Amino acid sequence: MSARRPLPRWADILLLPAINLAMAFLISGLVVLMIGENPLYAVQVILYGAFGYGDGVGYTLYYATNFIFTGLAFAIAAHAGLFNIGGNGQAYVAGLGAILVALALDQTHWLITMPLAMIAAGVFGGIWGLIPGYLQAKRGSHVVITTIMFNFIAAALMVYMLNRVLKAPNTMAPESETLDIGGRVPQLREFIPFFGYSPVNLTIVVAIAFLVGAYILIWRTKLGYQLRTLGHNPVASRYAGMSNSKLIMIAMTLSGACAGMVAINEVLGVQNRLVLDFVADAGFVGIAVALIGRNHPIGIGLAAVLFGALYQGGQELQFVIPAVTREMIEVIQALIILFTGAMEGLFRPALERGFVLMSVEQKAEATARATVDSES
Amino acid sequence: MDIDLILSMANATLRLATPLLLAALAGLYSERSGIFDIGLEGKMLASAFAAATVAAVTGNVWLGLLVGVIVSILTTMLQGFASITLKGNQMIAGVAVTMLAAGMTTFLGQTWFSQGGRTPQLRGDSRLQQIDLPFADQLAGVPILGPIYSEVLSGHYILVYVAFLAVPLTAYVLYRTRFGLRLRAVGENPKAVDTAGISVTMQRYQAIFITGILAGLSGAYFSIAQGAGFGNEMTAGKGYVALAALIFSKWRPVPVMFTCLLFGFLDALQIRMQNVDLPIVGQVPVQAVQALPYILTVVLLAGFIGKAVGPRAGGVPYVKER
Amino acid sequence: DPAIIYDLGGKFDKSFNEAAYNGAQAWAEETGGNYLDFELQNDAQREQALRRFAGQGANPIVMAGFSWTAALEAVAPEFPDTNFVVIDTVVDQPNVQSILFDEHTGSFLVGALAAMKSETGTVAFIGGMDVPLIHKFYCGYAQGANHVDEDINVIENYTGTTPAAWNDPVTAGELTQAAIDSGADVIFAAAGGSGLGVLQTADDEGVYSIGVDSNQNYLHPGSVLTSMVKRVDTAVQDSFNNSGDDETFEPGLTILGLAEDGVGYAVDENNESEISDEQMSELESLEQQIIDGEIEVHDYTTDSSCPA
Amino acid sequence: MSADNEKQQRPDSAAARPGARSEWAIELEKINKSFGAVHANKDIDLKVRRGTIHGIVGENGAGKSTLMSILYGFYTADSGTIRVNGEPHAITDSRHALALGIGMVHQHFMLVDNMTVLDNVILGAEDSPFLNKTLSRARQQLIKLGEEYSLEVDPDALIENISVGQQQRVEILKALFRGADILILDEPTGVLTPAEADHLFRVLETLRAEGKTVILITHKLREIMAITDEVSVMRQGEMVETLQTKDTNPEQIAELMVGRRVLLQVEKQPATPGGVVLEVENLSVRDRLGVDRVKDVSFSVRAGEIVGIAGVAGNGQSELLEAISGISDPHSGSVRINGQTLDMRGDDGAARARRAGLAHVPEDRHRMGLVVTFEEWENSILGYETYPNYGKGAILDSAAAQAEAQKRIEMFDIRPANIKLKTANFSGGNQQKIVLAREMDRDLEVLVVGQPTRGVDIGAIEFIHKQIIKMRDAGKAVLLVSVELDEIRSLSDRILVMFDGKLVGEADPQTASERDLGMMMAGVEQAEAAE
Ligand SMILES: Nc1ncnc2c1ncn2[C@@H]1O[C@H](COP(=O)(O)OP(=O)(O)OP(=O)(O)O)[C@@H](O)[C@H]1O
Ligand SMILES: Nc1ncnc2c1ncn2[C@@H]1O[C@H](COP(=O)(O)OP(=O)(O)OP(=O)(O)O)[C@@H](O)[C@H]1O
Ligand SMILES: [Mg+2]
Ligand SMILES: [Mg+2]
Repeated sequence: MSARRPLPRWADILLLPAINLAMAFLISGLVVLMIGENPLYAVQVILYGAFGYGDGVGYTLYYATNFIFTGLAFAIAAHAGLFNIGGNGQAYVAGLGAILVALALDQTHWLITMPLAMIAAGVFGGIWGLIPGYLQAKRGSHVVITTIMFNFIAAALMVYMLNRVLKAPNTMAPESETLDIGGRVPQLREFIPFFGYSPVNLTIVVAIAFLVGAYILIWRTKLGYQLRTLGHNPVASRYAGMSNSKLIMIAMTLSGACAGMVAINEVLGVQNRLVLDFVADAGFVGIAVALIGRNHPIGIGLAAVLFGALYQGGQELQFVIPAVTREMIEVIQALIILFTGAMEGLFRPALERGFVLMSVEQKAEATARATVDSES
Repeated sequence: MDIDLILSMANATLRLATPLLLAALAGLYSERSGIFDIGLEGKMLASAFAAATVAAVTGNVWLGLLVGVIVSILTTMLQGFASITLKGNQMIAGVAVTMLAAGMTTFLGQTWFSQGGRTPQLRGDSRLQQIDLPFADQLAGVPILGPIYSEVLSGHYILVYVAFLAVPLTAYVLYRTRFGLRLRAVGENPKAVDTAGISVTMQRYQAIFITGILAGLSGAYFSIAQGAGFGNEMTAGKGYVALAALIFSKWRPVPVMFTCLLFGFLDALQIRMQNVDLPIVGQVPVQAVQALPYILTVVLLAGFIGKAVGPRAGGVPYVKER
Repeated sequence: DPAIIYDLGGKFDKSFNEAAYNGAQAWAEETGGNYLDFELQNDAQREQALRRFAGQGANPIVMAGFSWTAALEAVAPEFPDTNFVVIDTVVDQPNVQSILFDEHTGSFLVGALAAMKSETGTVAFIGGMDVPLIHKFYCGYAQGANHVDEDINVIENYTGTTPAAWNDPVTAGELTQAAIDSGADVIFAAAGGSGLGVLQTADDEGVYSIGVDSNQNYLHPGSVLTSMVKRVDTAVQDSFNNSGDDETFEPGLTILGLAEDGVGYAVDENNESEISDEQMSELESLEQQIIDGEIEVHDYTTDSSCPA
Repeated sequence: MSADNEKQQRPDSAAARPGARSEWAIELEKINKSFGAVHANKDIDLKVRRGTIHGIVGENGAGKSTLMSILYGFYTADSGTIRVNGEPHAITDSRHALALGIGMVHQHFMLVDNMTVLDNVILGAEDSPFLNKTLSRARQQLIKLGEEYSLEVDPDALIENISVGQQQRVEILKALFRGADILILDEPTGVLTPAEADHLFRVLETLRAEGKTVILITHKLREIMAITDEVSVMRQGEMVETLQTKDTNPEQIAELMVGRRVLLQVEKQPATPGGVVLEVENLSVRDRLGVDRVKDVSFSVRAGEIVGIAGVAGNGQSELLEAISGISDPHSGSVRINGQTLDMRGDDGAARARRAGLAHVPEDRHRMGLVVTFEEWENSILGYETYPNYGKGAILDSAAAQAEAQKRIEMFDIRPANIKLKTANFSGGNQQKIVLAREMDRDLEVLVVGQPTRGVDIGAIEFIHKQIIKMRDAGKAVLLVSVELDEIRSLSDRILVMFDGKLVGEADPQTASERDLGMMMAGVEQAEAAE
């Protein structure tokens, strides 16, 4: 009897990903072996580096902050059936908005600067998402192309801005003036010494708020309902009287604005100035984060921490085992995406059969007991 | 606008269009069969690295090319296994394969050659040579056509000619052969293919096999033809531009060629417009010039191409039983 | 032990990071000592890496790259007993030595040589990205070329605007091809890893190229006219030797120019045949005039403008 | 002639031997099939006599399509045995079934819309790697088959450009082209006009006369009685009974299917129309290709009457519906509800139409009326999600929505009664009920209904018809579009006939004969007028 039952929820959500993760680390182990180092030790170092001490945890969370924003950005668009791979560009351009406001207000107080900078970043990032959205909605231009193009355009724009417009005079580096204290988002370490010197800052609170907000938006609001309808069946949404073109534009704007928050974490939170390529591909990682998190805020939160841990743990690994290079870290990350994301089905059939067998046996036992009881 | 500049532009256009064309055609086979492929970049990197490595070690460029293609095929098959057999998410598969290739190439390169992931520079027979078409010199004298033939068409790497021959070939395969018929069908309505007694899985694997070959050629072009040796991430995002070209041309072979030529031309233009005094506007910031190809692409797309609707079954794994 | 931290380009960027690495290696071979090093993945790791090495008691800690200012200003005061050496930017702290190079004068000389060798009256410059430091190279190069031949045409190109710009030999090659098509017969590459594409294409097309940072003459003997060497390697090596010990450590600003052999043009068996004796002597006299201050080479980064 | 030898035979040769060994073309024993938790087929036994037309009936979700898909090798059974012409076979895939001479016309056509008829026919049956030869051969054979069975279609037309009737011909030709001598048709007439249906039956009779075997799944007992020799009844995944058609009657079959007595003909009081509610004036609709689909159509519907629009599929009814309900911009003309003109600009006209009191049950529930990946309760607010009953502000009050959905599930007897179930897992009839419940259960002015009973079982049909009449009696204006002529005739108080985008005539359901209507629908009326 080849009949298979779907897995119990807990197995689907916890067991399967766990197995896949283990698998990914196993393969990564081989890579580590190649350079004659001990894989188990490597894993140990990664885990320690990511969660073992205050600074490590802080860095893990700092990276996770970025990935939450870019992951959510991708997910929001995805729920509306749009594949926004422009997260990099949207976050990058948002940096412009953030720095302009922050530079203007850095003599005031962060309580004034931060919210306004968030709005500015949201607007700049949002516009960078809205344009592709508009072109999709009214001209049918495929967002995948337009967002790819807008990533390149953003890069060019920012190089120009940083070299010709915003560049601070007394430095060779193409970067803006440094923000005064009033333009900086407070570091968590100021309240929680545990975090040592790590750059994790109040932006992470915003990120968590965004996770909750996104959940509410997508599953608890009427707009969210409409976006999901468009995403699942654009003909039905049109029949229902939703304006597909408007929804497309709204989704892309929200998505871009969300990605834009990376700028708050980096510019106001960590660098305290605008530097070249500060996004460092967080937008790209966000795609993986969202896909592995199945576009659900909880999943995205967890995936973001996972990737944050890999970044920080990987860095630890480089220090402890100098033979390990940053490319190996990249390989390990890729393997994790592969196994937990693309190949998540690898062990499903086996598991399902396992569960069927179990249940069958249990039934058998049960009936056996039952009959025994009845006899006695 | 003098004749030399025109010839030089035409030349550059062909050179720059070639890797895009090969990659876009690669994507065409995959996506026409219903497998979205944002892993082109990864395959190209893998092949570029493998080709350069083998060429450097054996000193035989053809062996390099072969191995490059094989490695690209293997990479494609890994991606295919995830998205066809395991019915995994095709986008994640693409992203993963790309990251894997980016990391692996540099890592292995560093372990083997310890030049920061670069392979040794290729010289002589370890690198493809530009080939002159027959009678290039004799015909050079002929007015107009002469220069075009001898200066523009002649004297390119073999892969350039392969790429442009692949276009009519692909068109023929797609519209005139059994394989092509089934390929188009399986990307539109796999159920119809299945009920017609054809294995959807096999059909898709065959398609991405070709994808592997073409992506491999495209990648090798970077490291053993246009360039001389592999450098980290040397495909510099061309895989994504190729994907854009594919969508731009609505997944049709001949338009793909023209789109890639257009992109190549825009890039060649950009290169020649940097820090040049333009009529009216004068000197524009170099960054504006560098962004020009991308801006023009968007404008053209929005202005003239309109809505691109991909293969209907694209992106979704084929599952019979819910 | 001494420690070196490379910038985002990575240890093997065929540019100044690699030069720094070579310096460290040379030191290790010379003294048999060993050193710590680290490759950054992102800007957030700058302070992290500094603290880590300082915490481990590494001394001195050398870092290459113009982006270190903020991180070092934050960390240096925390470790008053550690000596820091930063290359390509200035950090004003008691325990920091800042090393700058006169890229413009070195570039001036290779520009002059380029003009001497050029038959077409057109030479080219291909930079990685349009950033101030690279402009400094360009500006010196252009001045040198103009000095020799005032109506020479200098083509100025940049590879790209993304980090890939430093690792894109193919595009760099195309830029070179374009420059050659529009008449350039000497091309100066200041583009990190992309520069390889410039040297390669120049060789393929049988024109001269000029390498940068480390001596790249050996890459294409006879085609690479010379290399504008920037002795980051010796700077690192010296720092490793001296800066660890407060006796020999020289905090404050150090400028390495022609006089100090901090910058210059490389001549070796690979290219000596290409440079005639009179050209050689003319170069040497130019060099002397610059050192003596008779020739004033403008530094782009002082006012973000270029006379040439 | 041994079994394996038989397997090696090309289908044509299998076809070439009529009246061979066993009297049974198909014998199924103890077939079981489960989809996850759904047990779609339970120990099914079925014997189909060679050279007969064998009907299969059953409620939506009874397992008919599943059983046939197993026979056709699309699904593989969890257990059970299949005999074809007396020989046991483990049919692993459709290729195998085809090789055994089994062809199937699926409930949802298996055609590639953007390819030509010819391409679709040869797909999978190409006889060389290069198409030219195959194509020319297939073209001749297609024309030959077309004449032989009067199934003419333009071989070079794109599937997306031909009517569903034509598409079905293509499906049948596909089977014949592959030399099928056992032909399965799954609800073939669901989308056909009576005329097309009668034509189809003549084709099936010819096939039977040639000794071919036909298995026909349908919800229309009239068809069962008309042409089948035997009929098998399924209910909830089980085979209830197989009867000789001549010894049974529709009432008996219906009762076997549903498990209770069913009213097969609608009963309603004469209408008591009130004032005009819906007015359509000089409405013209132009599609994206610039072709006029609806040409200057004007009519009105009064409160408390059902106006039926009859017509052969593809004569503009769909476009008319979409324009009236605000889904697409009409090219010219206007639609008024209670005198208020609908604003149809933008791509959200449907919302304004709804607010004006127009409820719309679309022709195609899968494509348009539902988001099948949503849970049932989510679909029961589609189009009304912004209404205050589901929360005043931006927040969606899912509790309220779910309570309402629960109420409707009981009111409309939707099964399974589980508002959290994925809509795709409801059977056709129940999905239709979900849409009806959503659109009817509110205070509305006009109800616009397209193909309300397409692909729906008789139990549900009875229910749906009752509901529509209830709406009328509640004083609503009802506009009914259907290709089912007897549905139109039994429900409507007035019939308008549509042909080639124009309204070509009006008829009184009491007096007008099926024949006159058929004439009008074929545009004959016009032809005469023209002379
Ligand atoms: N691919 C599938 N995956 C999961 N469940 C399915 C699938 N196909 C059918 N089912 C379920 O199996 C049962 C039988 O479906 P089937 O289509 O055979 O019914 P049917 O008799 O053809 O109904 P209808 O008259 O509406 O066509 C239904 O409950 C249906 O929801
Ligand atoms: N069913 C749909 N699915 C996806 N996108 C759609 C759909 N309908 C419309 N759109 C998007 O909205 C854009 C404009 O809508 P469309 O032109 O189809 O209707 P419209 O009524 O003409 O809209 P408008 O009048 O505002 O221009 C289309 O180009 C398309 O991108
Ligand atoms: Mg069915
Ligand atoms: Mg409209």
